[in-house]
Amino acid sequence: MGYKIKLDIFEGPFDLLFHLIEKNEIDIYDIPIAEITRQYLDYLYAMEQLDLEITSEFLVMAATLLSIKAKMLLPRQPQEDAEEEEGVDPREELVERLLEYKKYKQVAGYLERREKEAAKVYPREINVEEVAAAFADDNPLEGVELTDLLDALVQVMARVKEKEPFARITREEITIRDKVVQIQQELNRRKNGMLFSELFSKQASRVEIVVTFLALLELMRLGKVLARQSRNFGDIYLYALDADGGEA
Amino acid sequence: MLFSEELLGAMECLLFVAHEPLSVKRLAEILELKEAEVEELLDMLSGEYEKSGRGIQLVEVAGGYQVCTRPEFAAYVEKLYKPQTQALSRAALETLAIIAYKQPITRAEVEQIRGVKVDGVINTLMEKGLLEEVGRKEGPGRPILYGTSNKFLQHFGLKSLDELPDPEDFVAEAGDAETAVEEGESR
Amino acid sequence: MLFSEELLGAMECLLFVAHEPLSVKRLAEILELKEAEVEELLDMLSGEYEKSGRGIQLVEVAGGYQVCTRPEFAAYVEKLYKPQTQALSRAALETLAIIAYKQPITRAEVEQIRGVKVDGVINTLMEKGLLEEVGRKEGPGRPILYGTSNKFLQHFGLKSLDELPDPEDFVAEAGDAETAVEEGESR
Repeated sequence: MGYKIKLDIFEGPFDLLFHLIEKNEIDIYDIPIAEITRQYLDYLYAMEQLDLEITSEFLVMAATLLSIKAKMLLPRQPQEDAEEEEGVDPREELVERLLEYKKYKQVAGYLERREKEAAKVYPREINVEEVAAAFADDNPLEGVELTDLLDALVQVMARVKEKEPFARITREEITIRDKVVQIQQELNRRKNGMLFSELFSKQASRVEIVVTFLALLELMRLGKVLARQSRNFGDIYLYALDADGGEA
Repeated sequence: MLFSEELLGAMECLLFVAHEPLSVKRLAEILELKEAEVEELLDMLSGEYEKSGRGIQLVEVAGGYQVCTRPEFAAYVEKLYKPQTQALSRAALETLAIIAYKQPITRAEVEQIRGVKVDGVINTLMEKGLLEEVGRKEGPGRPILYGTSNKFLQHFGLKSLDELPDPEDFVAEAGDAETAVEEGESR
Repeated sequence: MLFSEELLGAMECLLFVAHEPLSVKRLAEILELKEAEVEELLDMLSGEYEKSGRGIQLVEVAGGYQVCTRPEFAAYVEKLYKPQTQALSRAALETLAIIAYKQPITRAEVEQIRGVKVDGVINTLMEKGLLEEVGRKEGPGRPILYGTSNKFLQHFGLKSLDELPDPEDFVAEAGDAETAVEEGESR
């Protein structure tokens, strides 16, 4: 069973190769490829015996090792002309990759030590929501002044006005002519006059207000309506006038 | 206590990481001390935190002890956590303005004015407690009528809605000769 | 600094409630101080914590400062709470090591170096928040580029990526017969 635990450790073919190299105290730049290949294959065999899954990466490496071993066994062609081949060790690429891998394996070891140290140091666990909740009574209107609110209102209304050309087609009722008739009818109905402010309904849009005001001015110009105000800023009363200018 | 230095540190460490107040009993268990000894250590730690220039304090709460921030620095903590609360969006402000002046008003009526859907915005304003449901409109579907809340009034220091400035003043301003000309030109 | 007493307290308070390391810049913003002044305060606080009998310390990590427990009291903390952070697997450590040095890097490039598939490991590290997607590599399939996160630095108690040792140093060591033997023995 001890064997199995050991088998489990290896993270991949490189990891296993390293283990073999270190176990045999081999110089990585001069790997006895035949011996290492034998041990590597023994290991795969052991894995198989233990029903461990042998991933394809291990098999690819086995093939690579066998191919290198084969090349090493071939007698070196004493062709000094073939300079490119000369001096190229079949193990070279493998060694390069092993060294590259080793670099990070050692960094991993460094990280492992740092992790152990860092794990002994505990920060306070802060429940961000809980802390923020202490300030939950915060003011969603912070920085908003009354003038900002009015400004927003005016802007909305201005946008409504911009849309008016389209609205006018469907809302024929807000023409000055219609409003003139409407005001006359209202004043004729209320012989005792009415308040200026009553002309404007609470839901009146800005355009409606403007149209109403213009209609009223028109009626006054035509001498059909009289506006009276008893004092500055006081209520304005409107009265219908009959044809000859007297109060109806 | 001879051993106090190290145990004082251990106790501070425990109080520092604890998620909840630690009872004297619990501290005594972990530190393997008598409860009286723990109390002595607590006194020492508390004294340490009472020195000037400290931002934390030892508080006895819910049958235990807890290290907490000092209340006088709450404003700094708020600044640290504040960026999470966002200012009202333009859409929210406009919707709020319409409702403030036209209340009680239905969602559809607000949409009529703003020209866009306001479901999301109204929900947000409701969540923030700036709007309230104030009734149902008579008629098909009996839609909810919205109005502004007390929180809204309080923020602007208004006694009642009557104190809202008259939007007609703005209309009057718009009626100013200059503005009118400008507007006329912009048509 | 005349004002230091109160600001020292305020800073301790901030470090105490922050859920992540606070940079000097952030502290300077909140305390409305110059960065050099914050650094002076940090020195003062650190000195305070270095006195005997303390259980906490000021740690520079992940580009900021954080108040943490002292490592010598880890056993007490573990008595209070079971350690919640598990050590990373060998595969995770190797993968992180490669990404830390080679970032931004694709999964395939990591696999090339490790000689094994790393899908599962990378997913786990992403879930733990130790890795981040930092972009896409130009070219066929536009594969995701990975990098390490701030949490990575915190997990390993690193101030910044610069603190990682030069991997070339390890290569030099690798040529060193003695080191190799030692490492072989340490297995």
